Amino acid sequence: MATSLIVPKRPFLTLPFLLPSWSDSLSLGTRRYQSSYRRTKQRLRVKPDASFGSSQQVGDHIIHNPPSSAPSVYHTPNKFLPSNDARKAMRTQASAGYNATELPNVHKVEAERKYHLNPSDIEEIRKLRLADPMMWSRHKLAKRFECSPLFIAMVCEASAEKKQIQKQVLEAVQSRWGPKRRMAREDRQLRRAAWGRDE
Amino acid sequence: MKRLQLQRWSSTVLSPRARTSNRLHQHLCSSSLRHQSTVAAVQESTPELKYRLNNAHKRSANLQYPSPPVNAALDSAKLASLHARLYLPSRLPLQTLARTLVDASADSNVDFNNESLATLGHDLLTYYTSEHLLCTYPRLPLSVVFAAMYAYVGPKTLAAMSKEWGVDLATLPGGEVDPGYLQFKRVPPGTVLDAETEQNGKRKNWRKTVTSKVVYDDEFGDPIKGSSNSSVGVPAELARATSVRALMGAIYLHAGRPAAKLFFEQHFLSRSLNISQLFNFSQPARDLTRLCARENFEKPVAKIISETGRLSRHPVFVVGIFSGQDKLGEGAGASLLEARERAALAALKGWYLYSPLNVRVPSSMEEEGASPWNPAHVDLGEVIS
Amino acid sequence: MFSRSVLRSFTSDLRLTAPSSIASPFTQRACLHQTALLRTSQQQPQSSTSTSPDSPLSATPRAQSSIPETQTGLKGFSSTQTQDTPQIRNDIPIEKQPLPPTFTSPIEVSKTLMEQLPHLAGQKPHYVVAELHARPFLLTEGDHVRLPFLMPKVKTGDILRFNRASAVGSRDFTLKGSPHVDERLFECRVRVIGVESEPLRIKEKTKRRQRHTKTAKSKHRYTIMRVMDVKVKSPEELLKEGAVVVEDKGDSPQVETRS
Amino acid sequence: MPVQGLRTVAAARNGVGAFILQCKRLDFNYCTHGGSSRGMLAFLTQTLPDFARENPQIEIRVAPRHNKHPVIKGQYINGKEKAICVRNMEPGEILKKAMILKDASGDKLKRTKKPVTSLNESVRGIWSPYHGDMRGV
Repeated sequence: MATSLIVPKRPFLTLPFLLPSWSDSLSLGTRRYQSSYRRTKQRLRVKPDASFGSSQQVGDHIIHNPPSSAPSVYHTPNKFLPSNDARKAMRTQASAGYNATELPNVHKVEAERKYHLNPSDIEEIRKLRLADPMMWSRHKLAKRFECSPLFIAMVCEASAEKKQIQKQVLEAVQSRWGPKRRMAREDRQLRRAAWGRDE
Repeated sequence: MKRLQLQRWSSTVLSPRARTSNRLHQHLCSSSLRHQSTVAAVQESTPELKYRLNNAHKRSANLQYPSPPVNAALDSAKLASLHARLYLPSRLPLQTLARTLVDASADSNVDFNNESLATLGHDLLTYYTSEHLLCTYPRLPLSVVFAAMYAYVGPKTLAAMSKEWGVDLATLPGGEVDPGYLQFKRVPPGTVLDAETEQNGKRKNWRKTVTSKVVYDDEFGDPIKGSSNSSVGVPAELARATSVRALMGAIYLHAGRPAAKLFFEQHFLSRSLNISQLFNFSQPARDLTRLCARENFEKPVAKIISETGRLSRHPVFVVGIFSGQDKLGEGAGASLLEARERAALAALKGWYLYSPLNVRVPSSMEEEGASPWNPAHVDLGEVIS
Repeated sequence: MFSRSVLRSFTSDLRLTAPSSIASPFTQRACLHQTALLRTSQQQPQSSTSTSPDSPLSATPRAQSSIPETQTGLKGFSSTQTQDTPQIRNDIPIEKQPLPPTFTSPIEVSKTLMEQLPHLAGQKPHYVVAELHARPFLLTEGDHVRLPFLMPKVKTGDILRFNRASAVGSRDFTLKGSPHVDERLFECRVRVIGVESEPLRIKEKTKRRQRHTKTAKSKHRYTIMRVMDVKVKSPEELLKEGAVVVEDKGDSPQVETRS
Repeated sequence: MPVQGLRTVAAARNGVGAFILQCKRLDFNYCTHGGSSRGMLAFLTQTLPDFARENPQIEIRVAPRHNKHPVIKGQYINGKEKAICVRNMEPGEILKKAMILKDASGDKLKRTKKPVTSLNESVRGIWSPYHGDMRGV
């Protein structure tokens, strides 16, 4: 996994919050309680980034120090810049520190698309689906014609009776939900809608 | 292009006392009058008393008018202070400022209400806003342009602005009211305001596309309402918005285009709006695939950049969307699906929120000594799926 | 920590944009205030401010009518303003003193800085770490600033220009000065929008074996400001203003690229 | 519909473009009879005309209020009112009080610790442990 590959660039000794603080252990004998305030303060005392310290250079100078934060949507990706934009030429050397080809995919690699079905097959799919909707479900049709269930849905539509039956089944299942499950499901839908607004 | 003689027109607005020559002097007179009427009240001298008595007579005589007479504007301390507070151009006389504060529901006479000025101001406002939006963010989808227009010059914003200017509402319009108050007829309590939308419900069904909104609807993407029945009254928000629009029109009429544009930039464009929060995507991943296909980029692929706690209760996945070697967007989420959706959304926003360097708007060419015009970036349009 | 440069820019602004933008009531006001300022400014001001009550009109020309004769009055006004130039004092630390104007020669920009500047200027938005009495304030456009003190000799509506900054930056790039960035490389204007005070603080002072309790009251007043713009000048603007490009002095690499 | 617009209202930033003085109106109340109004009466006749001329943005009202101490009241754009009692004060002191009311924003007095408040999102973003300063080994 990617996490195992990623380590902080700084050596451990420069990260003081990872080390046990010596002053704490020394004061243990004399003091009864460790002050939690002091402890947290000491742990949080992280040195500022080296680029923000005083540098030896004389005169005004510009440094390139990209922040450790999620990218902003106002900074158009290089690929999306039109060709006549001056920024496109400027941003050539920017590298992200990882190689895009080496990163793992979110989904498993999709099967190669075959495009092997011809109109007569599609006619048959439609016929089968209409003839016996209970027997020929999307998955079964997909298995038989070696395509994806999505393709079946694109090609044909279930009959009205089948839709009615499916609706009743869903209602029967939902009627057995308690308040907790119902609320959890509703919350999930609300969260899902919030993704689109980027909240 | 030939210059329009605004000066000549603006005098017609002030029909009773058309004095184009020295408005500044007029302005000074009005302010000094105000000082007399307020400060000198201490001394209680006889001419002062006479003056006040005269005033009282005038007030009762004014009762016959539906809105304050034109002369009353010069005596109003409220109006003079509003004029100074907004740093309005001194060419804009107090009488016109008073007229911008009279709604059509208070005075149905078009010579005395702000309806005509508001029409002009509304066109100016929407023109300046839309040219700003289209030049700054040339790839913005139309529905977001509508939303941004609404945020900049929508009635809610204008009403808020009028409140921030310190314009007070008159309880009831009338000739005896101080012209510094916004005069309009209030809606009686219990009136249903959205009665029209129910009637329009049928029409909405067959018009769903954004393109039809461009043709048929107003600049905020709302269906155009018929002329509202002003005898019933208007809500305060609408009356405030109309008066702000009328003020914009009045500035254009009296002080000219540069002043109007400056007023727009200082009061409207200076407000803060985060355009990236106006988007609401339903299927960002699909849109992004369409976009990449349209622009001949490689197919976008979602890849995990980093993750933590996959088997724990609170996992975090950081997923990037790559097209070839280039990263288009990045998102973090508690599930791979969520992270991927957010990454696709970030990539789409990155596309839509492109802003060219050194933005110039077409109306900047109207300034004197403007540098030659460079064509603005024009985009193909939004992704339709 | 403001400079006279603001006046220079004001006047240049005014000369460029022909509408002189000030109606006579305002000049009158300006003159009134000006006398008040001169009366009180016998002692050299620590932070030299450009106090001009009509500067909301002049820095960004207001929607005012153009009346040509006010131009002369304005010039006179600005010339009287430039009389009090800040001077270096020995009893105050140097970083708390106003910067003397350093405009005897045109700004010298190193070659690498000139090359890097489009990167910084092309990436919006910008922030500036402005220093005021040796205290850093991280500002972006439109921020509301409540200074921890009451700034003397400023009036509500004045525009000040912060000219001492330790860093000006965008998301990926930072322009650092040593210790301060040259004020001609950036613009940061703030407007004074008022004075606020804190709620009354009452501190009870007690002494041992005494029944009397002394109450100390304090109610400080603070100046409120609004940042009008934070802008990094682009190389073209700098060259137009007469910048001179010089070779680099140091041999150290100018770009500290972190992976 | 692929993308929809969400409607909001752009937030005001007084002072960025135009600046609007928050003090809308100043009411000066005095008593012709009482001794505590002596300074106020002098202020009204001598200083107030100049004050009003310097601040045309403020509507000024002068009204007698018999058998009471003199008061200055400031009305603000946010609808609040601030009042300062100016009994037995000299005209100079009263002018200072009037200036306090003029410069105030009308908000309730609050104790704040941070000097800068911002509507903008952070320029360099919020720090995240998953970004930056990392590299593959």
